Amino acid sequence: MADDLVNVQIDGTWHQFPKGTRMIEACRQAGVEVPHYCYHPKLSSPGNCRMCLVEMGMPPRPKPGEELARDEDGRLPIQWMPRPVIACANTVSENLGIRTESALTKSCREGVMELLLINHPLDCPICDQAGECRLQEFSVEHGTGGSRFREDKVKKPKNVDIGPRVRLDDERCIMCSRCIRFTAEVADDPVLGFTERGSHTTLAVHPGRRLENNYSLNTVDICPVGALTSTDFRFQMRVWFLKETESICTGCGRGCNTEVSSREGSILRQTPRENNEVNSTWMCDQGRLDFHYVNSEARLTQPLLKGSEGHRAVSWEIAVKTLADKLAGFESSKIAIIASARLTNEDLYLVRRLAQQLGVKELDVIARFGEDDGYLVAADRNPNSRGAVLVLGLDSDPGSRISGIRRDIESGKIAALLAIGEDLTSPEGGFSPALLSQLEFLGQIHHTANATADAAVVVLPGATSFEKSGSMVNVTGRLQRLAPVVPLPGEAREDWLILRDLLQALDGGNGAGSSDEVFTLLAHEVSAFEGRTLASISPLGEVLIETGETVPLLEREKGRIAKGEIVG
Amino acid sequence: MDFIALAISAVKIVGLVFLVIMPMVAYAVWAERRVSALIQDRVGPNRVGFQGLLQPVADGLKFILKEDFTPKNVRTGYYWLAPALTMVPALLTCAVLPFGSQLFGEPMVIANLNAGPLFIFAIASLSVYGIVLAGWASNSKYPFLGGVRSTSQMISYEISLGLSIIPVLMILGDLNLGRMVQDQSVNGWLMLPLWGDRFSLKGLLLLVPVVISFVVFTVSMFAETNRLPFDLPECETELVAGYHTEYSSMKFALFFLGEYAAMIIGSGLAVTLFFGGWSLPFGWLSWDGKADIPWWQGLIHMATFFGKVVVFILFFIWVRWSLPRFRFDQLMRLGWVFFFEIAVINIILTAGIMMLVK
Amino acid sequence: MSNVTYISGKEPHSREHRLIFRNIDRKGYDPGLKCYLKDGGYEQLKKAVTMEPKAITDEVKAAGLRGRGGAGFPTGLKWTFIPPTNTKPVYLICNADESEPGTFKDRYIMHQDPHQLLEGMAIACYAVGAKLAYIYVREEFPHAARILEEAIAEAKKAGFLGKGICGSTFDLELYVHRGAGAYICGEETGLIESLEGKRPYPRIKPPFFPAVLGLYMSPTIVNNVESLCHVKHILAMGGAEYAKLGTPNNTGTRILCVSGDVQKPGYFEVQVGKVTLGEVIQDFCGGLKPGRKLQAVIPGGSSAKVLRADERFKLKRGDEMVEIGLEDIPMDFDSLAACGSMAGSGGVIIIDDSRKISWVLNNINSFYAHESCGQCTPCREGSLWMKKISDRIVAGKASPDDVATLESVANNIEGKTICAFGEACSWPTQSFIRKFRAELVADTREELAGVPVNHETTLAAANLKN
Amino acid sequence: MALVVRRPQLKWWEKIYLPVIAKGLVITMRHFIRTLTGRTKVTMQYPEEKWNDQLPEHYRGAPALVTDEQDRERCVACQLCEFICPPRAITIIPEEIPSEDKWAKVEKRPLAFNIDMIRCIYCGLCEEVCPEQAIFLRKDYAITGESRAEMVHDKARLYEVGGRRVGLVNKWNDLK
Repeated sequence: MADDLVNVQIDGTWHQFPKGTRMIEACRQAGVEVPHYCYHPKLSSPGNCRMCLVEMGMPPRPKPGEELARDEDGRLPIQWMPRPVIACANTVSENLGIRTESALTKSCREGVMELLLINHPLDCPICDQAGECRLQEFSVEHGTGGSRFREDKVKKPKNVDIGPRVRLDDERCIMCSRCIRFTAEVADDPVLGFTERGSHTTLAVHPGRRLENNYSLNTVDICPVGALTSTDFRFQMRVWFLKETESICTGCGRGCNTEVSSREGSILRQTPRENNEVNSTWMCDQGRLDFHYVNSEARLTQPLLKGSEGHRAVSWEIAVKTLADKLAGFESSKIAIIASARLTNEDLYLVRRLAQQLGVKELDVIARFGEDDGYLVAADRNPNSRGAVLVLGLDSDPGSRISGIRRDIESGKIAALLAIGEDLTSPEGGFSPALLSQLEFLGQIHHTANATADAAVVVLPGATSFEKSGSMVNVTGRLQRLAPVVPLPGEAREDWLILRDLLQALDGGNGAGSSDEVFTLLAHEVSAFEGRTLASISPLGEVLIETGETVPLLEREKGRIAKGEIVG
Repeated sequence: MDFIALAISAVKIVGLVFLVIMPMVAYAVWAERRVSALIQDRVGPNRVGFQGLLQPVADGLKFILKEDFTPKNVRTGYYWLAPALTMVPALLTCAVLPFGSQLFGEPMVIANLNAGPLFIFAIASLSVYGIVLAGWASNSKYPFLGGVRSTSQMISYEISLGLSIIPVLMILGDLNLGRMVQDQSVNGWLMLPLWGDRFSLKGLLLLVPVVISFVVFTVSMFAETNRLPFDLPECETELVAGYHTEYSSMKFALFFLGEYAAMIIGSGLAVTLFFGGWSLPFGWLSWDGKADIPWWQGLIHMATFFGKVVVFILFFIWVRWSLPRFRFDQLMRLGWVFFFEIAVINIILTAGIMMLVK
Repeated sequence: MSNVTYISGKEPHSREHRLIFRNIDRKGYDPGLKCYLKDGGYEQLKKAVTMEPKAITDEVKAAGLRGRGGAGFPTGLKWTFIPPTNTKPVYLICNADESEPGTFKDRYIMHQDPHQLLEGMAIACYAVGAKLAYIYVREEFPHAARILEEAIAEAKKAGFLGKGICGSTFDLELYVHRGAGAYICGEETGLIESLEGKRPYPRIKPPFFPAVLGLYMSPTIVNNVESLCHVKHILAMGGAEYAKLGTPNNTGTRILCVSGDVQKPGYFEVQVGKVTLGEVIQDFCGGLKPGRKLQAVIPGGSSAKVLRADERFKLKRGDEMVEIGLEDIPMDFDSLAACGSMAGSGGVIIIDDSRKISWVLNNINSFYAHESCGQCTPCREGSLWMKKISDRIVAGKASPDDVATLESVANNIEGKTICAFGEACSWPTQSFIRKFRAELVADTREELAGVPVNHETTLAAANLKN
Repeated sequence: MALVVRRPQLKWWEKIYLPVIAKGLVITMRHFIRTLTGRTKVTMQYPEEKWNDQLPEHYRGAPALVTDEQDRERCVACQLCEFICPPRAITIIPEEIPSEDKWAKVEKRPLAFNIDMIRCIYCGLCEEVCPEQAIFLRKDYAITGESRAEMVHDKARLYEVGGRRVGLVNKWNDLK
């Protein structure tokens, strides 16, 4: 391995890097940030922004017969090249020198910054990118501060509708072509391109096409300026007010790592977080925008009890007590519990304990399947099916007992049903309101009002995945953490807390005090989780079980890294 | 006593207390604020009514409407009693003050006692109970300290106060305040004996002890009424608000009223003893108490009395906004080491003059 | 040679040495194959296919042929850059995107003597092992494209192209590709991108050296029309013999395209370095217009640095340095480079004292602002900025500060771009300002210093005064 | 080293204090008379009299929004003032300007712009930070209301107070 390492001098200090490392990455690893716009490790390097120009030097070519003198460390002298080179596309070689702070480098950066800014509208007060804009940042770090540009700026189209979720402002575009490369290389939907030339170069969608693939919002993430903005997040909030919480997406079994931005208790956007084992740096639009229901009007905020005049709000004590009493009043063989594979492992563990306590055999989750899109969206649309199988100890595929439960309700074999985190009347659930009305007792724990709740005697308001802490297992068997982003509305509670109280009401024992404690109990009982704690799960998750599944997008990315097209 | 006499007394009481003393208290407060403002180059309350003359009404309304709460750990009974105990003695003392000569044949005094000054001192010294009680019942350290200070201060200065007027009594030879005024009306005032009998060598010689007497009396009066520079029982820099820290609303107002009422009575006493009460100077419209006088003359006498009182009150205010507060030890020292001795010596001096000079 | 007669009025100058242009404006000559064969055409191809490819490359190397497109890179050396381990197909592209202002030689070859080019290309393809070659013709030459296509069809019919050329096993398919009209397509990687059907964005080097990763990521040789024609003549004369033409290291003949303020502008094929700039102006072009004085010369196409008429240059003659004037500069690659300019594409532009320097500079800047491809930042933004500043200088709305700004913008472009366009557009500005600063400053107005010029800032300034 | 404070050695007539007391009384009496006769200038009779005429150009009164000479809202809801505001008195909800609007090119404006005048400390940082010269501290300094809600100035109120401001940058000139 050591043979593959080369010695590189960066700003006077010698480092070792594997041969073939890009200079920009070498500098990054050495703790020196080289400013750049067009370069993105997951995309090809066209080297067109010219921001990463650095001074480079190599040992001089010896004249025939001449031997270059080495210093005491065995290094050859470095002859600095008069012209700067781009750090993003050039790779390091033995005895290479890089200067990122030299006068030449500085003048290059100043010059490029000035040129980038002359035709860029300085409408930062309006632009949504302000605060996370590379142009702003580098202008402060590397710019001159003043402008010598006294001419009129080039006018280009503004507020262009290029797709349902992305808006384009051409005047702000600095032609880094990241979005073009993303749509062509990663999303395989090359609809973006440049038209016109010179200063009038304009980003545009191909005539008759629109940027509407399911990964279009990633272009917004990678756009270093405010040219591409999300229609959904546009003008909602300045980014410096946002509080970022690291969590995972629960839209499907992939469990893409996310960063959820919120302000004062409401979620405003969700962006992907880099995890090269799960989602690279990308995320699908569908999952990304799937948070609006959290602020919905239909959220359940109080425990409800059905009386003769419909549901009325009651205290938690009464609601939990009623639910416990009702369930305890049935023979265990007449009770069924339908949990959800959208619940966390901790929730599911307490469901398992509840089933044990009540002696319930009819226990299952509702399965959801769609199509694997060949990128990130997994066929399994439940975020925690793997976890459900492991934690609930299901002996068959998740969802396979649901039709049996339906039949048993019809025949009257099952008289009481507790639905946790699922609307049974949903297409995937397949229970009709008429069928539910045949039950003697129906209880529900869910975060949003639904038809099942209408039929339920006891309705307990639970939490969405943005409001609870816990863990989930994705389709590739990776254990990942969920973090609470916003506080719960009204009196709603985290599901594990509701289930704990219910268990306590049934067995009178002491329950766990936090989801961490629930996880510890789970780790004692379920072998796959043994020796782990909730707090010890790395922010990027860790492999829990081997499922043999791969992520198509990551496989392609690995291929491109191997070919040297991208850095990865 | 027959019914008519009783009714007349009642009219006098009500008239004096509610038509004169109370409004005077109210306007003393207004004057206090206006004068202090003028002294300090400000304007003072001028917003409610013409020149702010309705300010006292607004203040009173405010006091009545304010929440009247009783702190949790006070001795409720005493706590409630204390304000009344400061208010009542102050008002009681006005019973013996001759606030006029005669009106429609009726002497303008509520109770024409033959031991007027003694009665006043006896009653006035009761007001210390209100303050002590307030300080103690509040169950709070600052009021308590204020109460303790007040007690020692008032007891101390009562001595010099009492002793200071003995020369006056010796000169006038009477304890009936009404007759003391009549005497001054005819023979010249004690402080300014510029006409009549007292305008003689003996009278002028006696002026020396009388002036000393007046100074000691006035200073002691300041101390007795807890006014600056002797307001140590309620000095806000040390004790928040002293004995009435825990009081609010009308109860606080009663302390306030009591203080100002005491000030008015004190002024009245000083006027009566040293400046001829209701009498005009130079024997104008003098009255020896024998024959009846026309009603207009009585009214002029009454106006004269209250005019003098007002001047005194203004003097009180003037002093308050001019002088800094004493330290407590200085206060006690002044009372015991100087005024007490001065008053005693003054008595001897008076006696000597009276004995030696014919 | 004596049997060659030219259209009257188009006779070559006595000091010309016509190789490539032998048939241009020749009386009775047409672009057809028959005419070409009559004149000894395709003989060299017939000879070449019997030779070892390496032998041809060696001949070209021995001839010391330098590329006539602009950079002057040795052609033979370029051919050897194809990796010996290469397994991918090799392509040869004829760069017929002649778009440098001041240059007009390739169009004559294509219009009047297309078979000469085809023969040269076929020999070159044989030498580098290419079985597929393209002629990239610029959009503005529709006739050339048509003539070349007809010629290819004729040659193919006659067996000079296609399968088994001249009875050998050498196969060659030749296609004409028409560009869409962009200066940047003359840049070899831009040309390759364009040929691939993309926007002609020049590629970054490294790693995209055409000889390694060229067209379709395969080794590709890109040569100028004139360079390829020379191959035929090198083979005919033999490399060593060819090298005797011209001066050492600047061998052969080259075509000078003289334009501008001379009596008789036109093309002249001369031995490289055998004539001086003064001779070109005085002898070949009949001198300046009456009563005019020479002001400046751009010796190698618009992107070459300008030379001032009264400038003095230091040149190496033998072993000693001599100081010479503009008139005495020999028209060869090395001498012009030593004088701080370049031989470029051979387009000599003569500027007399009737021209305002600011107007000349603005003209050049306008061209480059229009032609910048817009890929990389410095040239995209800088070229238009330079144009806008020089616009103002011409319009008399600039201040002396603007000249300094203009220079620093050019400095910010030079050497910082992906392709040579950065230099092409910054060199004229840099050299004009360096050599004609006084003239440029004379067109500016001192009182305009700091006065905003655009509409928005004017408005802002007006408000500021309120 | 302890510092010895030298106490003044008072004469006997100084010790009885009466002369100084009298002196003090004279001083206060002089003030009293001077004020009473109007020779001393007293406090302004607020609110009958106000400062408006005497206020300096840079006075920091109530913050308000201004429109430009074409009655466009200058504010583009950049929320910098909300960010900088030390007592967090400012709340802005941005919105997109509908495409049919005359000023659609500006793209963004405040849907709601509230300044809680109970919180406002008149520091002027909002004016300082505003990149659009949309918020200015006006001369209004008597901001009163009968309820807390009334003390929250909404957008309409802010424009009413601010009015129209002609000219672009009065902010950085010498006076302001």
